[in-house]
Amino acid sequence: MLRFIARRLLFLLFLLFGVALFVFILSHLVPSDPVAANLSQSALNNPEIVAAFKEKWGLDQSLFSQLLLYFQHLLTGDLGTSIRTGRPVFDDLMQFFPATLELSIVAMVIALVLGILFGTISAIFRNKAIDHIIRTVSISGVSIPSFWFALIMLNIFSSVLGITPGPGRIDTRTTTPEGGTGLLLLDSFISGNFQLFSDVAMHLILPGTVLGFFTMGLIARQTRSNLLEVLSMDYVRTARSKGLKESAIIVKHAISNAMIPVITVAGIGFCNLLGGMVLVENIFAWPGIGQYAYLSAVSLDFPAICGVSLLIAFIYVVINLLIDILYGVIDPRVRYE
Amino acid sequence: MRKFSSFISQKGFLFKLGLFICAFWIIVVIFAPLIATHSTTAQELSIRYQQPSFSHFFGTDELGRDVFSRVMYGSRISLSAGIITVIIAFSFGIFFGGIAGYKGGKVDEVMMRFSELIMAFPPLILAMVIAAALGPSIINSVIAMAIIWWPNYARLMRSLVISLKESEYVTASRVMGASHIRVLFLEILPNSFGPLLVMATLDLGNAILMFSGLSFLGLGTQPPTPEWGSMVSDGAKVIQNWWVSTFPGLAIFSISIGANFVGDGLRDFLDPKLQKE
Amino acid sequence: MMKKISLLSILLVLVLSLFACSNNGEKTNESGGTSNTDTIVIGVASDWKTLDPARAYEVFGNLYFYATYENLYTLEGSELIPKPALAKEYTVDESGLVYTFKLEEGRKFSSGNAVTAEDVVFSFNRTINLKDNASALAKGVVKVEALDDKTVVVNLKEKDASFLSKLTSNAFAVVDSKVVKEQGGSDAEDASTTDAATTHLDGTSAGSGPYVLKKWTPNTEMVLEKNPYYTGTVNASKIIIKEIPDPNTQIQALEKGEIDVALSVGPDQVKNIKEGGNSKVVSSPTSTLSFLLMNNSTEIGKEMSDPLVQQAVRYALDYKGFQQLAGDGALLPMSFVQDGFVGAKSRSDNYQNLEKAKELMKKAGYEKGFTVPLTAANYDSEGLSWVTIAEKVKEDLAKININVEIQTGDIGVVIEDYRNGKTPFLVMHWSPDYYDLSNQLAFIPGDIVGKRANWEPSANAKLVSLSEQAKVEIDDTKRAEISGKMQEIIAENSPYAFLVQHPKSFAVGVNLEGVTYNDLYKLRLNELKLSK
Amino acid sequence: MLQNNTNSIATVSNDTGTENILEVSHLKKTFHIKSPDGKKGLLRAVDDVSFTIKKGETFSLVGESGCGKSTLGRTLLGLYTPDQGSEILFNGEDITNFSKSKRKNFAKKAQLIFQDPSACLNPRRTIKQILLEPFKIHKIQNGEAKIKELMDMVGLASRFLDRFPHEMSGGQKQRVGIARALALNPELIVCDEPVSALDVSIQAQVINLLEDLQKQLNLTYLFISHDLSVVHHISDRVAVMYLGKIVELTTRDELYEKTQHPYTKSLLSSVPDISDEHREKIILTGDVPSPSNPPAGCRFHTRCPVAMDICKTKEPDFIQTGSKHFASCHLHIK
Amino acid sequence: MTLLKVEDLTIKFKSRQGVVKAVDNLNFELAQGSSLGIVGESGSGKSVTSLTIMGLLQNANTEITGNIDFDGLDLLKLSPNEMRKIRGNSISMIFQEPMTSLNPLHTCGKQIMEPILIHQKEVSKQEAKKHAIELLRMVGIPSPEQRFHEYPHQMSGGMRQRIMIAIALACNTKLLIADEPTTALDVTIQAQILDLMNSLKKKRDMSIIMITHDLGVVKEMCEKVVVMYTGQIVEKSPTELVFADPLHPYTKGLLNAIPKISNKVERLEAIEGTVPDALNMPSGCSFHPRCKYATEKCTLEVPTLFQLEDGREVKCFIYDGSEKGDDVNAAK
Repeated sequence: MLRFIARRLLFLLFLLFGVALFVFILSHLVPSDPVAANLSQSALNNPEIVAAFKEKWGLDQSLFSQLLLYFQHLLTGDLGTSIRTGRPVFDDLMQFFPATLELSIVAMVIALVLGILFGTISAIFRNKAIDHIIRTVSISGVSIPSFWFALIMLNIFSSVLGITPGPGRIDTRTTTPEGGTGLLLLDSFISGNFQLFSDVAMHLILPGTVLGFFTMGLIARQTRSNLLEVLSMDYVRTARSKGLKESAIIVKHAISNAMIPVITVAGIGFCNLLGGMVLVENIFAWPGIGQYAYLSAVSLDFPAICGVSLLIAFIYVVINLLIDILYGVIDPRVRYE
Repeated sequence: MRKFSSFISQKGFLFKLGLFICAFWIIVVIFAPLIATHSTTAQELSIRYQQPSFSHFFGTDELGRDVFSRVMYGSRISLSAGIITVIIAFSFGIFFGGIAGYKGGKVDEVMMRFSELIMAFPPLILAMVIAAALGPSIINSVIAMAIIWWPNYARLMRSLVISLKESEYVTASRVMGASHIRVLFLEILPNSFGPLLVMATLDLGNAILMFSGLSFLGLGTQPPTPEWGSMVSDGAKVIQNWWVSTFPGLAIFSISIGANFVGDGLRDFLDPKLQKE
Repeated sequence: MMKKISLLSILLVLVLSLFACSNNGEKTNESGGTSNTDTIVIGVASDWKTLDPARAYEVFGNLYFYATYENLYTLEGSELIPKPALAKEYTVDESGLVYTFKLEEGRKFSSGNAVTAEDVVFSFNRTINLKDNASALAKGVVKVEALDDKTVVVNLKEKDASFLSKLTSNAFAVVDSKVVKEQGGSDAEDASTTDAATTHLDGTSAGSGPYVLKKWTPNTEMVLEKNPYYTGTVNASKIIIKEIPDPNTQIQALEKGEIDVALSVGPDQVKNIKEGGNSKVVSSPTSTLSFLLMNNSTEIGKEMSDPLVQQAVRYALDYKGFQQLAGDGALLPMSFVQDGFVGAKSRSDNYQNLEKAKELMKKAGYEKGFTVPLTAANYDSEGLSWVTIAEKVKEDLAKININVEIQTGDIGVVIEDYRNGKTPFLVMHWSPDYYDLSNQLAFIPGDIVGKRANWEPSANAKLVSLSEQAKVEIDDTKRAEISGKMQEIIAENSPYAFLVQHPKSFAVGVNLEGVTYNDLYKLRLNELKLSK
Repeated sequence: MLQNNTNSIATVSNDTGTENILEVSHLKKTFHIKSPDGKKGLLRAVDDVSFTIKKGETFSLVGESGCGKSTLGRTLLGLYTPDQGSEILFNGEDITNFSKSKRKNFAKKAQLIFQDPSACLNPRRTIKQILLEPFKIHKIQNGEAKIKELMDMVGLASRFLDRFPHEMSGGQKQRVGIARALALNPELIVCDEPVSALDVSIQAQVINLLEDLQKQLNLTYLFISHDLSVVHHISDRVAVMYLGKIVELTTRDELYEKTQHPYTKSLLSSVPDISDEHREKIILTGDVPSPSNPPAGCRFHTRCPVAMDICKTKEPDFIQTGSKHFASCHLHIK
Repeated sequence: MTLLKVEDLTIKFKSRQGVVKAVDNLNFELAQGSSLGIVGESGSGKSVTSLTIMGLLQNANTEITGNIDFDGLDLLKLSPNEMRKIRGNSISMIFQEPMTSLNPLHTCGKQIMEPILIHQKEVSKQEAKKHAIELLRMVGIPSPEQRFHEYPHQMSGGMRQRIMIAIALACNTKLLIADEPTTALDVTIQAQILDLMNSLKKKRDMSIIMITHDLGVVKEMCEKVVVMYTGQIVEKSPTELVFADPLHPYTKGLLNAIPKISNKVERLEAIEGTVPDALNMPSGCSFHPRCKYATEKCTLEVPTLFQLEDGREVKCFIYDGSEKGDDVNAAK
């Protein structure tokens, strides 16, 4: 087990190095100069200001030494400073990431609960009307453009029907509490502020559903096909020959076996959720990593892009590690000694 | 009600529906000039933001252009971008994955680590960076998406090659003295086509979605080219004029769901385990 | 596995029950919110990068700085003429280079410290020496001294008719020098490397304005509370500024009563605000001017560098159309001087003339037309997208056989080529740093914008000499005359086509009073008031 | 140990008169295996095996699953590269260091018949395409005519040519497999469990076909099977394998009548036979140990009913125990 | 005492290509404590029969007629819920593939306890565990307390088949159906399993239906044999007689086609041709295209199952005593 984790961590290092290098090369291929992008018109006319700016950001050095410098800083855990926001990238990430994480987790819970439920019903009633309806819904999930879906849902549920609150993480007339984990649901729960807890939960429901819809589709689809496969397995026949009820067969024997590939899909889905925030955070005024990534990407803010990419690559590896460990928990055949 | 449920529970209904949707859009792509009622670019500021009516089926947009005609013509851009992306990713992926799977060992290890590196990137952000770096255009978006997409094919191809290269008919071919190239291209490739095709079909929907996403963010096509994603983006600013974003959004949704229905149906058809009654 | 499933179902129940209970919670919350007339919530899509007045230059900067800091001179209402603020009065010597300011008595910073001449000197020097964006405005200042506690003397390098205008910007906001020094601030020559107060200023304000910054989370929210030492009017004791990037979402939130001001919205969005609802539209002119730049260098601009083509473009454009797109209140200035500036003139009503344009094209030898790339950033001027402008330009120029190919890009990427004078043809806007004709002189050949169009001073010596006069002429009537002459020349012969002067349209709750829009600082937050 | 074995090679192949088509000495094949957590291990599928096959005979390899018999057969055909020090002489030439062209040529002389007739035929090809493949690979003209001949030879009507494998029964598919193996006129055919996937009534047809073809074409068979009855019927000589090693090698009759190795004895007694003869059953206890971690000493000692102390520590040599009889068991070492 | 009596059992599958008779008019009975072998090649309907007795063959496209009388109950008339209470309780089944027949995610012990906990509600978990360990010991698994907590993948094929037997015997099994229980196992392991089954049968006085294609296994295990071909019984007789004096040409052919260690023949006598396609059955006797003795009558008429004097039954015109018409009793 330790050996296994050690190997994964080694791979993580390689991965992070690769990601950083890739982003660095990419962002320096671009014919754009952060100087022009970040100084005002009048400031640009002042060589003194330009020189001071270049010196501050190390832009007066050669590309290679910029790269070296960047990696040196990376090794000490310094992700550099964002050119666009002028703040340390690490601080930026710490500020924006919890919002995204919280939303992703809620979306994931919604996706898992509904996806597994739908997939199971669909497999049990294979080729019945309910199966077709569920499949249509789950395929809609993976086919609907999230940005469009978000727009429409926000308009319908918030504006027209007024069921859900509007944009943001909390009621606009209150302010985000300081400190804690930044996961407001958790923080408010711990501090016992249930008014805030329900406010936060209400604000999470709509974006969580919109985001989770895609992953829900993936999971439902995967659950259905796995369950169908598992139900044709010999050990399900064995279970039947023991006299188990059909429902007990599904719950005790089929679902757990069908879940193994679903876990992988769920893991990929979670990573996609984090990366796919870009399209909907804007609409829900969600102060998360997606917005940050988008603004960094279009303004070619190299340290910030790299920071976001490293963070997501890191999570990718961690999620994969968790998935592997979860495999071990569920499936005794892949326990790592 | 019973009739309805028996009708839709007929085997492969969703597959047929998917085929129908795809066929519909292909017809639209081909006959767009005949279907479109107006020019896609002609502006008429006096009729900005007109509601859908008989003269403008889907209403008009910010510059008084006919949304219906733009949606119809938009199918050309979206479909071709999606298809080209998938073709590039598909070709490169099976080439890469084929070699990795067939060679095995260190070569495989290195190649797969590389593909994992690409996969560890958040796809949309990577596409955004690439598209932003290369400058927004259809071709650059397609390149960006293909860069993100190929590892999926490579990994699938690799796993197929690994399982097929141990299959008995491949062994038979090798016993007969067939070269590696012959084995890879004539024995393994044709037999791995099924799952790859399913993946490609399902991916077509995804590619169209992502392309429209990039366009939505202003990284896809250049205006005034009618493209669905950027049309949704235009309409998103004025959601009260719902028709501007709703129709192109529905178009993306329908083509994507069509491709997914077809892909799902194909998978069911090709997967003997799911075929079993 | 059973356990996991039951765990999931418990979670599901939890989520569902939240739905139920939080509905109740919301109601009480809402009633609590509306009754609280002390708090005003503003929805914006700001561009704040820093809240250090000596560094910031962002569009929304002064919305914050006017709420938390004060300057020697300030703007009031929707007018652009400097009025005394911290300064009681000023005198200028005969050379026009030495300004002496007398400070008001009894002004205090939010820390309780009195505002002194020392603070002014420190603030000005800090701005100059930080060598950041804001420093550009202080370029002409040679020396700042405190004669006594309440007297400040500023020495300029050369005569500057716009100096008072410049003083109204955040570059000259007066900071609490004691607090800033305590936090590592410096006004020394080497401040650009030694100053460390920005982090502090990003979290707390150190000014004498009506509010104190309680909290700023970039891209999320800002919280302002009343400055107890401020003696003027402060209606709302608390201001919350929420970042809502999508304009449409802002409108929705406003209509639901979740926010009181939807500031970052455009003409098309406010048009859809329901009449008789709980929100109303506010429109006001701005000094933002959008224009087309046609590069004068034959190498870069190709066909566009031909003065005949440039004039043809000016004749071909449908200005009325742009006016319509820009929304109610849009103006069509004759050329580079906006309405509200000294000597500003309007474009004649029937300026567009396709026949003339075609003739010019023929004369230039391009009867059959040509293809030219038009660069447009994904950016907007007061809610009108540059890309939309480009699409309209494309349509208009097609009528004189110029085939425009639009190329979009991020503003940061586009602006670089623009600033280096490398774009043949592009959509840009001009939003003045301070409200004086001098700021507009950037369009003169050889000046900032002129250079970007590769418009050499030699190209129009008359314009250059007129501009020299405009810079130093303090007499308003004479200045207006010079301004008019320059406008006429540029309207007929320049590498620019000025399109439209944008209005600002935004929406506020019906019960919000005291809404006066000013191009520099947008809104005076302390004047906003919620009626019952 | 090595000397001993060299010695036994000489004796194994001392049978003069007919020519040896295949001489195998010290053949080893090790696989590198990897557990899911990345731990590496070695699996000695074939561990130091030596034997010879004479022209025209049927030499059988018998053993339970996992004993390495299939690996051995496939290594002989060059499908796996044997470990260093292994020697496989085919008509006197060492195939382990063949060049590319020689290897291709070798393919014409040695062929393989598979266990699963459904798996060994490419499902996307017609029978015609499948049978034409060898001719295409070796660029031999006139393939179409030869196919007809082959179909005749294996007793299939030519109407089957346009069918796909899934449209045929197991027996018919196996005939196609045999036809394909015969296409290039091989000298040696490795039959890897050719009848175990077939129904009983079809099994006999295929066995008869194989025997007929052998006579007709003067083929040499290496017959790999776990079915002792079939092996008994078809073989001239038999080698019994256990965990990667040959434990007993002799002529068919000697093996069944004068069984020496306790493993062979128990194997023979375990076969449920339909003849009336009443035999005493030796039921072995326990399972076959894992080939990646074989027991020390004699590999069979964990299950051997007559194991002695020496068996646990010392591996018995593979020695000649009779005129045509070889075994590796401490009971037979004098 | 008769435990199981199958009467006129016919099973039809409906598919798009047509209706297939998987089992055609099947009749046999089984006394308590005795064993019956059902022998046939693939497609002969033997597995379908066993699944039907277990009540595991129910779907919309299957039509089952006839009676299956088990211990006084007509199994085909029971509701699914009633059938469930019998399944795994008084009738159990073991399958061909021990590698895939166990749930890979549950410990062996848990899988053995499962039928006990379903069918014997009064038994506590603790007792069930004790009983399961007892069962493990009974099927000859060493150190059962430890093996109880192990997973199927940690065991060999033979061990897993023992676990399957333990599961099958967990309750009061009266009838054990074994569907090719040793086909996937090596000979030495096969011998162990057959030995175990024989001893358990004696110990628990239960009946066994052994379904196999291997005549050798039948010879060792069964008292009576039913030989099936294309869904029909072609011969039914006590085991010794089948091997000593097979009646039906198909049985004869099968016995001759198998190589025997004890008497070496030069050439095997194969049954020519292939099993006919279920959708395209030959007219008359379904075996006639492959039969050496076939006459014209065989191509036209379907023979019935003739009962011989010694109680054997065979489905072939050779034994119908053509001179004496349909007088079955007088045959031979």
